[in-house]
Amino acid sequence: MQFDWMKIPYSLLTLFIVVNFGMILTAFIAKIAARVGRRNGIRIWQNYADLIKSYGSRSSITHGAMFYLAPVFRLTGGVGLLLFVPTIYGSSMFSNLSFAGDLILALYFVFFGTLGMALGAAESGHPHAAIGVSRGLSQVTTSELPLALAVYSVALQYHTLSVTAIVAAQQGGFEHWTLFTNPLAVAAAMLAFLGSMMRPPFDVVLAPQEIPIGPPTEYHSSYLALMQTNRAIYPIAKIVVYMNLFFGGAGNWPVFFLKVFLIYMVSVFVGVVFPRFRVEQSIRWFLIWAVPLGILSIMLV
Amino acid sequence: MKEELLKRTVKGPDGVEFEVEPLRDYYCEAAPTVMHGAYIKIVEDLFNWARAESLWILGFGTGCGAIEMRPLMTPRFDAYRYGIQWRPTPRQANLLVISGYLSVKTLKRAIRAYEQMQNPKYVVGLGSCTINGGMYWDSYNTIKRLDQYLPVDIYIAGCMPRPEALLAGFEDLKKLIRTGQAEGANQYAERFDWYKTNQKQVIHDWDMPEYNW
Amino acid sequence: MVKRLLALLLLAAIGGIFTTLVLGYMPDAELNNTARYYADHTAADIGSANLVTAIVITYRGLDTLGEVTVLFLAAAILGLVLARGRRQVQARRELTPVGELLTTGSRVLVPLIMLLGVYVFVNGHLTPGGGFQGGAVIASGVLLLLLTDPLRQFAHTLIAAVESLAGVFYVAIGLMGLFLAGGFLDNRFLPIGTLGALFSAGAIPIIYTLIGLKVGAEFSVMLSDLSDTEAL
Amino acid sequence: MPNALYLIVAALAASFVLGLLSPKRCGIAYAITLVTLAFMAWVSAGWLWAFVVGGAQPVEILTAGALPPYAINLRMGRAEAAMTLLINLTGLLSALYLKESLFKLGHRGMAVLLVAIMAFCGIVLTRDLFNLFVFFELAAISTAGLILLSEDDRALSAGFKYLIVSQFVSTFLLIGILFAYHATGTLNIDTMATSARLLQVGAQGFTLAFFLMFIALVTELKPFPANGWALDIYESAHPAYSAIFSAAAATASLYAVDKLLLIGGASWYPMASGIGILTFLAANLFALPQSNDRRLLGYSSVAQIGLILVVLGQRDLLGESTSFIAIGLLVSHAVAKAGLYWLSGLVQKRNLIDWAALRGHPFLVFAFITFVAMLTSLPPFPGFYAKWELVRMLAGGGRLALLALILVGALIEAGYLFRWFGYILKREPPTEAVSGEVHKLVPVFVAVLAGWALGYLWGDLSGTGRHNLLLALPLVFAVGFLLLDWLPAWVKNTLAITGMVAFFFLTYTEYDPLRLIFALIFLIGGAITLLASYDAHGRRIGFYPAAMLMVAGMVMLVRAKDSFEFFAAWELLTIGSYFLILRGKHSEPHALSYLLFSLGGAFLILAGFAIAAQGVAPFPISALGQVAPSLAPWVFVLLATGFMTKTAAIGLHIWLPGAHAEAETDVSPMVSGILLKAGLFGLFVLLMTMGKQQLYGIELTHVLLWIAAFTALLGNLMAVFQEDAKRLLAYSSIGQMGYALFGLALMNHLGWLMALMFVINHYIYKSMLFLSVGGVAKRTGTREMYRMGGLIRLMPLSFIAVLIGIIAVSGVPPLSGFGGRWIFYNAILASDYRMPMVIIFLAGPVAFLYLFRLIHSIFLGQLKDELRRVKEAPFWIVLPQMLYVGLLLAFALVPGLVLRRVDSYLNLFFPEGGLHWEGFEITSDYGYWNPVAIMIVVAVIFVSLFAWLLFVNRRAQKVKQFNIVFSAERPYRPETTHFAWNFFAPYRKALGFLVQPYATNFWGTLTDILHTAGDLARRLYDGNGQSYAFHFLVFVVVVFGMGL
Amino acid sequence: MMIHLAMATGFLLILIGFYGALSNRNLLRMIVAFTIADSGVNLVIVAIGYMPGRTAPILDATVKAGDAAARVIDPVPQALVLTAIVIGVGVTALMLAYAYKLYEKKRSLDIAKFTELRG
Repeated sequence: MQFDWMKIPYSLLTLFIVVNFGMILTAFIAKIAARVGRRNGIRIWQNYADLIKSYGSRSSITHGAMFYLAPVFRLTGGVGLLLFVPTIYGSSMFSNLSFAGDLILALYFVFFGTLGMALGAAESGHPHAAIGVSRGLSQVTTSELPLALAVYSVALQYHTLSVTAIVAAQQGGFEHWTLFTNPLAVAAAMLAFLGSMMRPPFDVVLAPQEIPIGPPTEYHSSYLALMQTNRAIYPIAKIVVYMNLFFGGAGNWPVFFLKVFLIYMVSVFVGVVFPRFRVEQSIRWFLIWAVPLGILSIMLV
Repeated sequence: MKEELLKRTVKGPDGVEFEVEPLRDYYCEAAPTVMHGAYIKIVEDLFNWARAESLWILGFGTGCGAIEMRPLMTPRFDAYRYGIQWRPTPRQANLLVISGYLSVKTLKRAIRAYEQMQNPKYVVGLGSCTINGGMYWDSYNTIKRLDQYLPVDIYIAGCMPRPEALLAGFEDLKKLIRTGQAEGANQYAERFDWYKTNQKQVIHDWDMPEYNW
Repeated sequence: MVKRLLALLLLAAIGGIFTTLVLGYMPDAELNNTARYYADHTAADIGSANLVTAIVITYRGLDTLGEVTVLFLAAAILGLVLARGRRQVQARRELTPVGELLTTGSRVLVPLIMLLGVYVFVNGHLTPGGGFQGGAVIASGVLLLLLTDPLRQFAHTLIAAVESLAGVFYVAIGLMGLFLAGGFLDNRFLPIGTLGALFSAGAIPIIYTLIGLKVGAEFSVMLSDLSDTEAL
Repeated sequence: MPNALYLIVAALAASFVLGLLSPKRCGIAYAITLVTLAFMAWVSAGWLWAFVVGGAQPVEILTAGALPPYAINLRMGRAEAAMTLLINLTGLLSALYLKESLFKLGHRGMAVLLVAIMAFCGIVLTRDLFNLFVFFELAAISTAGLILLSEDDRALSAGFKYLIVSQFVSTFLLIGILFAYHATGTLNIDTMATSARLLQVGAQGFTLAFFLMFIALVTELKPFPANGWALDIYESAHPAYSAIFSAAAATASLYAVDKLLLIGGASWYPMASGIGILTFLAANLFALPQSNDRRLLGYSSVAQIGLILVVLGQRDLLGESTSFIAIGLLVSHAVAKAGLYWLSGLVQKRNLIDWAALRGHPFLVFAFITFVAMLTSLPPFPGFYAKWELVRMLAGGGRLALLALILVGALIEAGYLFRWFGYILKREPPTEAVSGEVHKLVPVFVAVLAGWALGYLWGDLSGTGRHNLLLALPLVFAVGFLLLDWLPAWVKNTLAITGMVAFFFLTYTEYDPLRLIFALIFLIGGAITLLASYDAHGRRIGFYPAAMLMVAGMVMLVRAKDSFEFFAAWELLTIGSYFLILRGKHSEPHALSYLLFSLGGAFLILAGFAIAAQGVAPFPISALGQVAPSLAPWVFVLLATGFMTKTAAIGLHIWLPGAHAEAETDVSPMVSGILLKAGLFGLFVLLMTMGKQQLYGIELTHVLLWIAAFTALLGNLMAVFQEDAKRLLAYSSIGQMGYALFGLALMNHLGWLMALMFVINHYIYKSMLFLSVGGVAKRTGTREMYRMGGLIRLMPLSFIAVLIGIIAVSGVPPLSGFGGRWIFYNAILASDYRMPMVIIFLAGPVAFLYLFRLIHSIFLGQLKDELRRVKEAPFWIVLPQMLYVGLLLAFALVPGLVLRRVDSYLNLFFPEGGLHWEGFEITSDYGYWNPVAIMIVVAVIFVSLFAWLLFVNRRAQKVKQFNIVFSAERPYRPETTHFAWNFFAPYRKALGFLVQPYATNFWGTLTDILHTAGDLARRLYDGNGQSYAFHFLVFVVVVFGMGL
Repeated sequence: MMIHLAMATGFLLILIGFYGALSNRNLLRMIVAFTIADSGVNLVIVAIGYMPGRTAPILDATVKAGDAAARVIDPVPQALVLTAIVIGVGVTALMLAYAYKLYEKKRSLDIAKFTELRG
C-alpha cells in the first residue's frame, strides 16, 4: 500500500481549521446561552485566553502515570475521531486519514478518550472523580444505544459502512438526506446526541458543585489545556459523524460550518430549556423514548 | 494532632507489621518553590495577558462578603464579559477571593485551598475585615490582617463593597497581572517560613502538612 | 386398626392371586416328562426303591447338600450367637422338678427313639424316610432329654465333630462320584446292588447315614443351644 | 480348567472342616478361609481367562451322572465366570478386610462367610430353578447370620427385618416354582424356557406362577418400595459385609433375575424395566438428603441395581449388547461399591462430612474418586462404555422417555456422590484419624487397580465403533501424572508443558484451520498458562493429573472423528476441570454446581448424539448433517443446549462465576480462557454439520441469537455489580461467550469469523486478566476490589496487563478487541435478523462499566494502609501476562496471520461474504479496516501529544495520595476516600431489576424441591419391620395390578 | 376335589400366617405365624404333586419298576418339600436366635421398638 505523505499536512490543516472553529463556536454558543439569560456572556476570544492561560500556568502536580497520560488519551481520542472521518465530502484534501477504517472505527474510537480520561481521573484518587466516571459510564450505556441502532439502520439502508459512501448516497438535494429518508433513525440518533454533549438535562456527570465537575476535578494547568483543546475539537468531530450520516455531509467549508453549528444548536436548545436528570432517570428516559425509535427504524428500513 | 494523622502500626496481608505515618506517607512533603516565568519576555507578556483576561475564581465564600459575589454572575453585572468565571475546584482556579471576615477555623481551609491552587495565583481581600479586622477587630475568633497569612494582591475596601467595587477591584488586579506585579505565589514560596509561623500562631490544631499540594 | 384393615386388604388381594392359582389348577393325569423319567429309570440307574430318595440324594443331590448346609449354617450361627450371648452362669437356677413320669419315660424311650432314628435313615432308600427324618427323630430324643433336664450340658465338641465330619465325608463322597462315576454326587461309584436290598443303590445309604448323623447332630446342637437361653 | 463345581465343593468342604477345628485355632481357620476363597477366585479367574483369551465355549456341568432336565446342572460361561470372579474376589478381599472381626467370631463365623460366598456362586452357576431357591435360602440365611454377627447392635433389628421379608419372598418363590413345575413339567431353567414358549397363551397358572417367582426374585434386588430392610442392613452391617451384599449378592441376584427373564420371555421385560427405573429414580432421590455414609451407599447400590434391571428389561432392544452393558454397569457398581464400603470402614465416624479425614491420604482420595467416577459412569471406566452403548441403543430404538429418566436419575446420583467428594476435600477433617491397617488398605488398593484394569478391559471389549480410551495418547499422558505425583511441582510442570508443546508440533499438520486454532489454544495456550504454575511450591498433589486430564480431554475433543470420541473427550475435560476447580479454597459448592451443569449438559449431548445416530455405530461427527429431518431439530436442541451449559448461556450460567472465581490463581485462566472454548468448539462443530434447523417453524439459530444476546447483556450487567474481582471477570466471560455464540448463530461467514476472533481474543485477554487479578489477590489476600486500590505504583506490570486487557475487551481501537467488533458489525449487516442486535448493542457499552470498575478499584484510587508494602505479583505469574500482552499486540496488528486461513476455510461453508485481504487492509462487503494504519495513526498522534505535554509540563510536582482537593478539607482515611464499593449504585437503581438472581433462584428451588421430596418420601421407611412387610406386599399387589 | 381342598387349606394357612405376621408386633408371635405359613406352603407343595388314584413313589412288590410310571404319583414335589421343610426349620431357628439377641439387647420383643434405623 502506498501511503500518500501529503495526507499529513492536509490532516493538520483540517485539524487547525477545526480547532479554531471549535474555539470560536463554543464561545459563540456560550454567548447565545448567555443571551438567553439576558447576559452578554464571554468574549468571543475568551477560549483562547483561557487556553493560553492554562498553558502558561507555571506549576503543576501529578498523581501518577495514568493521571499524566489521561489528557493525552483524551485529546488523541478527539483528534483521532476527527481524522478518521472525512471532513469535507468529495475533497481528497480533507478526507483526512479515513483510509484506516470505516464508520465502526469512528464509533469505537469515541471510547478511546473516554477510557483514558476515566483512568486518569481515577488515578487522582479523588472520590468525586470516580463518582463522576461512574455516572458518566452509566449514562453512556443507554445514551449510546439509540446511536448504535441508528447507525445500524443507516448502514442497512445504504448497505455500507464507509462514511464516504454513505455521504455519497445522500447527495443530490436535501430530500436525499437520511434525515428525510430515514427520519426515525435520525430522531433516535439526535436523542443520543443530546446525551453525549454533556449539556442539560444530561450533565449530572459534571455536577459542578456536588462533585466539583466530576472526572476532571484534579486537572489543571497544561493538562487542562489539552482538555480544553479537546473540548473544542471533540464535539465538532462528533457532529461531523452525525452530519455525514444523517445530514448529507458537507461539500465545502461554509456548508460544514453551518451544518455543524445547527446541529450543535440542537443540544443548546434542549439544554437551556430542560433541568437536569438524575442518572437513573436519564437511563430510563433513553430506554423509553430513544431506543424504541431506533428499534422502529431498524424494523422499517 | 488528630487521631487519623498519628503513626499507626498495621499488618500487611503477608502478616508483616509495619508503621504508617500519614503525614509522611499520604502527603507530599515538598516545600513550594519560586517558579519563574517564561524565559522569553514576549511569551511571558502573552501569558500575563491571558492570565489577566482569564480570572477563574474559586467558588469559596469565606464570610459575609460572599453575598456580594453572587450578583456578579447576574445579567446586571455579568462578570463573564471580563473573562471572569467561577470554578468549583482550586486546581483550576487562579483567584482566591477572601470575602469578608475570616474566622480562624476558616483560615485553615483558606490556606489549604490557596496552596492547592497553581502558580501563578492571586488573592483578593474583600471588605474591611480582611484589612484590619473591621468591626471584629477585637474578636477572639477572626484574623485581623489577611496579608500576614496569605500574600494578598489587592484589597477591596468597604463593609461590604458593592459589586461595582468588586469589578473595579478585579480590573485593578488585571492591571497588576498584566504588568507582572502579581507574584503572590512566588512571594509565598519565598517567605514560606514566615507565613507558616504566622499561620501556626493562630491555628492551634494544626493538622495538615506544611504545604498542601 | 388401620394397619389390620390394610393387612386384610392386601391379603385379600394376595388371596385373589392364590384363588386364581387354585381354581386354575388341574391335577395331571399322566406323570410329566421329568417324573416319568424318574419312574422309569430310577430302578435301573440308581437302584433305589424309594424314588423320592433317589431324587433327593442323587438327581437333586446338590439341593440336599445345600439343605444340609442350611442346617449347618443355622446350627453354627445359633451356636455362635448363643455362645457369645451366654452368660457364665455358675449359680444354676433351681428349676422345679419335671416329674417322675417324664424322667422315667425318657430313660426308657430315648434309646428306642435313637434306634428308630438310625433305622429310618439307614433304610432311607427303601422305605419312606431318610436322613432328614432319621436325624429329626434322633434330635427328638435329645429334646426329650432336654425336657427332662433343661440345664443338661451336652458334649458340644463331640456333636460338633460328628456334624462336621459328616459334612466333610458327604462332600468327599460327592467328589468321589465326580471322579469315579458320572458326576458330582453320582452314587454309582459303589455297586448298585439289587433293588430293595439294604446294601443297594450305591452310595445312597452311606450318604443318608451321614445326613442322618449330621442332621441329628445339628438339631441336637440347636436344641441344646436354645435351651441354654433358659439361663437368661 | 478345574471343574466349576469346585467353587461350591471347596467352600462347603472348607466350611465343614472349619467346623471341626477347635475354637482356639483361629489362625488356622482364617488361613483356611483365605486359601479357600483364593482358590475359588483362581478357579473363576481361570475360566474367565479361558473364555476371554482362549475363546472357550460355555461348559455344562452335570451332577449325579444324569442329563440336565432330570438332574441339576450348572453352567460356566463367560458371564458366569466374570460374575463368580467378582463374587469370589469380593469375598476374598472382604475376608482379608474382616480379619479382626473374623478372629473374634471364630471358625464358625468364617464358615458362614464361606457358605455365603458359595451360595452367591451357586446362584450364578445353577440352571435349576429349585436349586436356585436353595442357594437363595442359603444366601439369605448366611447373610442374616453375618448381620447377626456384626458388631453394631442396630444390625440385629435390620437382620430381623430382612428375615421377615425373606420369609414372604421365599413363600412366593416356592409356590411359584412349584406351580411353574406343574405347568411345564420341569425344573430346569432352559427346558422350562422352551416349554413355556409352547404353552398356550392363556396358561393362567404358569403366568401367575412366573409372576410369583419373578416378584420374589426381583425383591432380592431391593426394588422400590420393598427395600427398606436392605437399607437398614447397609447402614448397620460391618462395611465389609455391606461390600459383599452390595457387590456379590447383588451380582448373584441380578443374574438370577436374568435367568428368570429367560423363562418369562419378552413380555416381562417392560415390567422389569419399569421396576428398575422406578427404583433407580426413587433410590437416587432418597439418597440426596442422606447424611449417613453407609445408608447413602445403600441407596446408591439400590439405584445401581435398579438401573441394571432396566438394562435387563431392555434385552429385546439391546440384544447381543445386553451383557456388555449390564456387566459393564455391574462390575463398575460392584468394584466401586465394595471399594467404598471398605473405605467407609477406615473412616471412624458416619457422617458424610467426617470423610474429610481421608484428605491427608492422597491415595485414599484417589481411590474414592476412582470409585465415584466408576459409579457415575465416567470415562475411562466400564460404566462409561456401557452407558454410551445403552443410550445409543435406547435412542436408536426410540425409547426416549426411559432414556430421559435414566439420565435424570444418573444426574441426581452424580450430584450426591460428587457433593460427598467435595466434603472430603473441603470440609474440616475430624479429629479421629483414618485407620491404616494394611489388611484394610489392600482390598481398597485392589479395587482401585481392578477399576482401572476393568476400564482397560471394557475399552478393549467395546469392539468397533468405540475405542479404548486408555490407549489414547493424551489420556495416557494425563494418567501418567498420577504415577509421577511424587515429583516436585516444577518438574511436573516442565513435563506437562513439554508434553503439550510436543504433542502440538507432532500433530499440527492434521488439523483443518478451524481445529488448528482450537488446538493451538488448548495446547500452546495451555502451556503458556501453565508457566504461571511454576510459581507453586511443593508437590501440588493432584494438580497435574487433573490439569492434564482436562487438556487431554480438550485435545481429544479437537481430534475426535466420531461421536463416541467426542463425547468421551467431553466427559474427560469436564472431570479434569472439575478437579481443578475444586482445588480452590472455597470452591466446594461451585465446583459441584459446575459438575452438575456440565454433566447435565453432557447427558444432553449424549442423548443428542444417540438420537442422531439412530443406532448406527460408529457415528462420524460429519454425519450429523445427514440426520433425518424429523429428528434433526431435536438433535440440534439437545446438542446446542449441552454445549451451551459449557459456555454458560444465560439460565445455565449460574455455575460459572463461583467456579471461575474460587479457583486457584493459575487455574482460573485455564478454566476460563481455555476451557470455555471447548463449548464453543462444540457449537462450531454442531453448526458446521447441522446448519440451520427449524422446529415448529421456529428457526433454531434465531433462538440461539436471542439467547446469545441476553447472555451477553445479562452477563455484562451482572459483572457490573460484582465486588469480587474474579467474579467480575467470570461474569464477563459469560457475556463474552454470549458474543461468540451470537456470532455463531448469525450463520454467516463473518459471524463465524467473529466468533473465532472472540475465541482467540477471549483466550488471550481473559487468561491475562485472571492471572493479573489472581496475582493481585494473592498479594493482597483478598478479592474484594474495594479493599484494594492504588496498587498501580506497587504492581505496575499487573496494571499494564489489566490496562491492555480492558482496552482489548472493550473493543476500543487500536487493540485487537476492535477487530472483533468490526467483524461483528459487518456480520450483522449480512444477517437476516435484526431484533436481537438491539440487546447486543446495549451489552457493548455495559462492558465499559465493569472494566473500568476493575481497573479503578484495584489499581487506581486510594492505596490502603495495610497494602502499602505489597510487592509486584510473582515473576512466574507476571511472565505469562507479559507474553499475553505481546500476543495481544501482535494479534491486534496482524490478525491476518491467524484469520486469513480460517477465512478461506470458512468459504467451504459460506462461500459468500468473506473478507478480502490486501496488504494490511481488510475489506468486507460493507466496510474496510486497516489495523496497522490505525495503530500507526493513533500512535503518532498519541506520541506527539505526549511529547508536547512533557514539554509544557516538565516541572510537574509528584504528589501523594491525599494531596487532592477535598472542598478545602482533607481526606480522613484511605478507606473512606476510595470510592469503590457499590460503584454503580445509580445503575443498579435503573437496571438492577434485570439482574435479580432469577436463574439462581430457579435452580436453587429445583434442588430444594428434589431435596424436600426425597426427605419427605424417605419417611416411608419408618424402620418398622412390619411396615417393610407391608411395603413388600403393596409392591406385589401393585406390580400384579400393573401386570394385569 | 380333595386336592383343591388341600391346596386351598394350604393357601389359607399361608394367608393366616401372613396375617399373623403383619398384625402381631411380638417377635415370637411373628415367628410362629411364619411357621404356620411355612406349613401352608408345604401343604400346597405336596398337593401339587398329588395325582388321584395313584400310590406313593416307592418301588416294592406292588409297584414294579416297569409300570411305575403309571402307578405312582409325581415324586418330585415330595422331594422338594423335604428340602423346603428343612430350610424352613433353618430359618425359624435363625429367627429365634435373632429374637433372643434382640431381647437380650433391648429387653423387648416388640417389633415396633426396633426402629432406630430408618429413612
